[in-house]
Amino acid sequence: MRLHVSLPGLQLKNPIMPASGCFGFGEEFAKLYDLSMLGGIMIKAATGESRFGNATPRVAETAEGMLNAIGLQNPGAKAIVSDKLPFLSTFDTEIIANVAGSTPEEYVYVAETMSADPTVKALELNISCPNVKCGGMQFGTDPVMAAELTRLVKAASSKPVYVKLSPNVTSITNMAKAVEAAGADGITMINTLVGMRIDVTTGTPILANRIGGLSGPAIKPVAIRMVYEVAQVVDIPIIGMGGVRTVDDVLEFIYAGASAVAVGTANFENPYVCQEIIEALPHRLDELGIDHILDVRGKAYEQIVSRT
Amino acid sequence: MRLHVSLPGLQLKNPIMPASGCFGFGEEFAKLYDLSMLGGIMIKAATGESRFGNATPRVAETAEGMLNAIGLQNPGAKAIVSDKLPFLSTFDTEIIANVAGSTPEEYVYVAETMSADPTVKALELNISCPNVKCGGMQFGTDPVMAAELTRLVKAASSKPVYVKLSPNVTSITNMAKAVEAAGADGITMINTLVGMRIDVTTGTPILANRIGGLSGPAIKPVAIRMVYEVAQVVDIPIIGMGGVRTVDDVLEFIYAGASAVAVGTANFENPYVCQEIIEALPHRLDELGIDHILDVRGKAYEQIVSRT
Amino acid sequence: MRQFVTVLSNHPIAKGAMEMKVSVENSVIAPGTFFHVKTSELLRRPLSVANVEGDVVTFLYKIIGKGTQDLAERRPGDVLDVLGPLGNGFPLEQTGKRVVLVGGGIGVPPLYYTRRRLADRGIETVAILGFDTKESVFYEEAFCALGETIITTVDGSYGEAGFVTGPLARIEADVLFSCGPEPMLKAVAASHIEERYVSIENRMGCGIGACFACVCEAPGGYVKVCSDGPVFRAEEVTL
Amino acid sequence: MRQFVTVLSNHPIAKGAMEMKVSVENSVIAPGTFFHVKTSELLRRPLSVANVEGDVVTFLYKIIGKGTQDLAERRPGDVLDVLGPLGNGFPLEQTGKRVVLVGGGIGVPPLYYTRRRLADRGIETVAILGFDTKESVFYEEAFCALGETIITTVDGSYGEAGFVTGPLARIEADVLFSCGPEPMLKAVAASHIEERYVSIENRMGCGIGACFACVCEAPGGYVKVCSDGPVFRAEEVTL
Ligand SMILES: Cc1cc2nc3c(=O)[nH]c(=O)nc-3n(C[C@H](O)[C@H](O)[C@H](O)COP(=O)(O)OP(=O)(O)OC[C@H]3O[C@@H](n4cnc5c(N)ncnc54)[C@H](O)[C@@H]3O)c2cc1C
Ligand SMILES: Cc1cc2nc3c(=O)[nH]c(=O)nc-3n(C[C@H](O)[C@H](O)[C@H](O)COP(=O)(O)OP(=O)(O)OC[C@H]3O[C@@H](n4cnc5c(N)ncnc54)[C@H](O)[C@@H]3O)c2cc1C
Ligand SMILES: Cc1cc2nc3c(=O)[nH]c(=O)nc-3n(C[C@H](O)[C@H](O)[C@H](O)COP(=O)(O)O)c2cc1C
Ligand SMILES: Cc1cc2nc3c(=O)[nH]c(=O)nc-3n(C[C@H](O)[C@H](O)[C@H](O)COP(=O)(O)O)c2cc1C
Ligand code: FES
Ligand code: FES
Repeated sequence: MRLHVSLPGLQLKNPIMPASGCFGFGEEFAKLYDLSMLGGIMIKAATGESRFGNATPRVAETAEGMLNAIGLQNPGAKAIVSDKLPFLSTFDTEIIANVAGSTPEEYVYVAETMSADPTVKALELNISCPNVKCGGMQFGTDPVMAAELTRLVKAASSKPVYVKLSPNVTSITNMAKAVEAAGADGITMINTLVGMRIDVTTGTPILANRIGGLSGPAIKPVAIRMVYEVAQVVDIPIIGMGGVRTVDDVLEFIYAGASAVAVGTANFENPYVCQEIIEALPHRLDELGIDHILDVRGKAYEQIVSRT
Repeated sequence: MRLHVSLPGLQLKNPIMPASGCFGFGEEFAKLYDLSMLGGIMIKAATGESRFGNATPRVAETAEGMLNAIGLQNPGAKAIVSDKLPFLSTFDTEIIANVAGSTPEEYVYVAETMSADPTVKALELNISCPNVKCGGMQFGTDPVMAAELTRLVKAASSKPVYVKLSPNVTSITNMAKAVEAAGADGITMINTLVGMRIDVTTGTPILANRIGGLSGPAIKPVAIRMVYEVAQVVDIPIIGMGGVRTVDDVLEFIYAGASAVAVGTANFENPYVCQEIIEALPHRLDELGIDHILDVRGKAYEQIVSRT
Repeated sequence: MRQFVTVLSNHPIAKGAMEMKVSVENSVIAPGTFFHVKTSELLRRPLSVANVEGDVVTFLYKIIGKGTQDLAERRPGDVLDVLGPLGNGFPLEQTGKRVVLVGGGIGVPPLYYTRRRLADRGIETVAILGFDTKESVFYEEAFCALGETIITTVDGSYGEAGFVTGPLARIEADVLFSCGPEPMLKAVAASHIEERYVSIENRMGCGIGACFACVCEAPGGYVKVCSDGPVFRAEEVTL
Repeated sequence: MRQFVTVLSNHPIAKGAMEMKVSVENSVIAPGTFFHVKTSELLRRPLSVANVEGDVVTFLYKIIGKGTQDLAERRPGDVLDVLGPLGNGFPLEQTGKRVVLVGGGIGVPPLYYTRRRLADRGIETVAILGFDTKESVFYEEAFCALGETIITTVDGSYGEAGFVTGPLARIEADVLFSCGPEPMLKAVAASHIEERYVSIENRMGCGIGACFACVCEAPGGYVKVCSDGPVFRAEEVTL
């Protein structure tokens, strides 16, 4: 029970879940370990219709990070419900559906479709994907548009809605306050930073899409800072992510103010990483003298406040 | 001559210079190699009066990056002119003075003081330092304030003014266009991303200042993307920086649209890095079949345009 | 799936090319499959199985960037974190047919193990191996020991001058197995051989089918190179 | 200034502590100075000179995080990129005086070389070395060979129980040289010994005085630990 976390719509047996887009719909990882050990699973983004995504190359490596421009490849909301959720429903873990689109109407349709399935316990509103021409990130960089979309999706969804914030903004706290005021049940953060690499032997960008989303350990300091800032100005829970690869990274996010943590890129480096972190957590809590993991939530700013 | 770059106020014998804050006022590095080999030197930020800066710890390491919160420690503009510039004037290299402050008046005073010295060939207007309570970054995240400050400093300076942009903004192109319209002679970019690390054994931020500026290879993809975007919308030259450590990193920035490149954090890893890059450049240009280094400036977007 | 394997040997075999032998747990490995190898870098590096002898797997690799450079610095006794074997392999059920193996540069490795396994089944093969230049040729003797082997070099410094497509035009065979750079695959996929298989090298993320990084267009959709491939019938993919 | 030095040996000497010997170019090295060592990590790691014999420098280090973990994996023959020697050292001109050396944990290493050099000059010394527990004690014999040596452990499992300040209170000496964690330095800086020197361990960036990362408050300003120190008179710094 010292790892159990209760969030709107979600009873997480532990606060660890794979991040959207880094775990597909669980099928491949289910061959490696029992998905029932996970606190939850954030499945790959769903759009209204199936999408092929961007041209390849779609990934490029950077120093302790990677760029991706997958472009929301997915079979479409209906097909996910019919072909992917039945398999996921066989595991004792909480499924969070990532909702994407190009227009508000598409978002609403996907939110309705996904939230209607009993396997889905909450939605993650993806207003922050940098890899698609229309939709995605512009909703996530303007507080007014983000709030409007949150309101629409919230009205269309029968399940709690977590809004996924983009770090590519001047004020992350303004974005967070806007979606909280619009009714978001929680926040997930951060999505990827927009980045680029150029191949100097050809002079052209490595990604076919030219720009892509930067993820992995390289961005963790930015993610921690943003969670730390947002946790102090909103009252809804935060699922933190960005560069998590070890049990201490998880604790860093909790100290910064997150209530749960998602693991993305690290699944590529080590497909057993979520399992390993979950197994290591109780031991590490013992070492640090922490009883329940959420006992230290937000302690990084609370301690500072009392320190000064 | 294949490395010579001519920019407003600056005749660079090569496009490589240490970045501000990572090379002090050159005294320490002068013991390691002849500073006259450098294209230029961006000296540590100057403020109106001497500043002690932030409490320690001031640096923390991250995955392929570092956080710093030095806090603009410097002896003050007057003392820099009298105590630091005479030494720098003995080298055959172009000195760029980094100008900081808390108020517009302080910026103007520093710009006047620094630009009046003949050793200083250009100013770098630092509106993007994340590590000081007032001044610094708020000027660098609001296009209107940035433009206003640029105008004031431009009027006060007898030398060309390069404005240093913060990457912590939603639209880097809006910032760039604003300072260009306000009279900036060039742009230097990027300053550090705002980040944080928490020590999980104590639960408190590692930096005494809590947040700090993230630099080093980890941020290069963000820097390249921003230079690439800005180069396509402004007509003034860009000095690119962020994570440069190798000769190929330099070329990546030039391909993205920069006309010269600054090296920051890498000087800590290898204090000879600028010298080594300068020595390696002609050889690498040969390998890649490039005559003059600026022949490939901006080719990453020009080729794309012609490719589609 | 994940194994910590011990490096037995690791040494240069041609200009910029290395041979590494590691001892694995499970040596039931189909030719054409690959391992996803952890190096000093964040993402794993896919390397084809170039040979299997007992519980010893051989990788042949070219030093390209940081990941393969790091591999080149491993010494006997070092432990390597690998995932695999991954993907499908070349179809070995070719009894009575003649198979031409066409490899270019770092596409050569999987063809060696494939040829050995075809030879075990008594299937007749001919190999065409393309390299840049004389110094980059590797494993020629090993290939020759298994049948007719034609070497081409782009600069003509060894074997036939030009590309693998030169000799391929005059070969009579029923089936083609190919691995190499995309332009080569394109060319051989359009060749006169009736049944053509290509092994594709795309940049990968997960290597197990979960991230959609490695996709390749296919008539009416796409395929994932890591889990649907890396070996495909030429008609199955749009190169 | 920068040297590529060869690792001669590298092995554990106590719980979590290692001794590494490297051969350097220039062995004119003052005790109390340090090298800034490149590891797998971005920033260099400062390590004190623990001994110099001929052209062989000894480092004694505790495995703390990734940088020192990486160092612990180096083997004889490996080459290490180091900058140094950097900083000033302890003042050895103490003829006729009695010097007490007070070290805590990873502050012990520079005091060994310092004691050797003082012994060469015939200066009488007494050493107080503080450790956490019995298993973390290192170099006791080496220190004993040079004079009176008092060991303390926090948990009392070896030597005197408690902190170095216990035995220090009863020592008579003219000069104190000290290196260790900040609370210890604070305590010894306030001790009864007349002339007190402390060697400070701050997080560093450049290590050569250019970045202002390592500063320490001082009456009327600040000092840079890397280039003005790491050794200071206790009055020179505000601990
Ligand atoms: C299924 C498969 C089998 C392979 N088998 C072999 C083999 O047996 N021998 C061999 O030498 N090489 C093989 N390769 C290519 C090998 O994976 C790359 O050369 C290697 O990843 C380069 O890594 P690097 O760090 O040295 O280069 P870098 O260029 O620094 O790598 C940067 C990134 O690009 C990726 N990348 C670069 N080149 C390739 C490439 N050609 N294919 C896929 N990804 C690439 C890397 O994996 C990494 O993510 C194979 C590739 C695939 C997909
Ligand atoms: C002048 C000087 C001399 C030193 N001499 C020795 C010695 O002889 N033996 C020894 O074991 N240790 C010594 N230290 C401490 C040693 O530098 C640190 O233990 C080491 O840097 C830790 O690196 P890490 O990657 O293992 O730990 P991490 O905690 O992962 O390091 C993260 C960052 O914090 C810095 N850091 C962590 N602990 C310290 C510390 N105590 N002091 C300074 N920076 C730190 C690291 O350099 C790095 O930048 C000395 C420090 C200084 C300043
Ligand atoms: C290959 C890849 C695909 C991704 N796809 C999605 C997606 O479909 N929807 C989404 O909201 N985030 C997506 N992300 C972002 C991640 O969920 C996560 O927010 C980000 O990668 C930061 O976490 P990390 O550093 O642990 O990877 C993707 C990331 C990667 C690397
Ligand atoms: C220790 C440190 C101090 C810095 N001080 C300044 C400064 O005084 N003024 C400034 O404009 N930028 C300062 N910077 C930012 C650098 O000039 C540079 O923009 C940034 O570090 C990105 O480049 P890099 O990744 O090569 O370090 C500082 C950076 C570091 C690491
Ligand atoms: S590499 Fe992830 S799906 Fe193939
Ligand atoms: S570490 Fe840079 S000034 Fe001391």
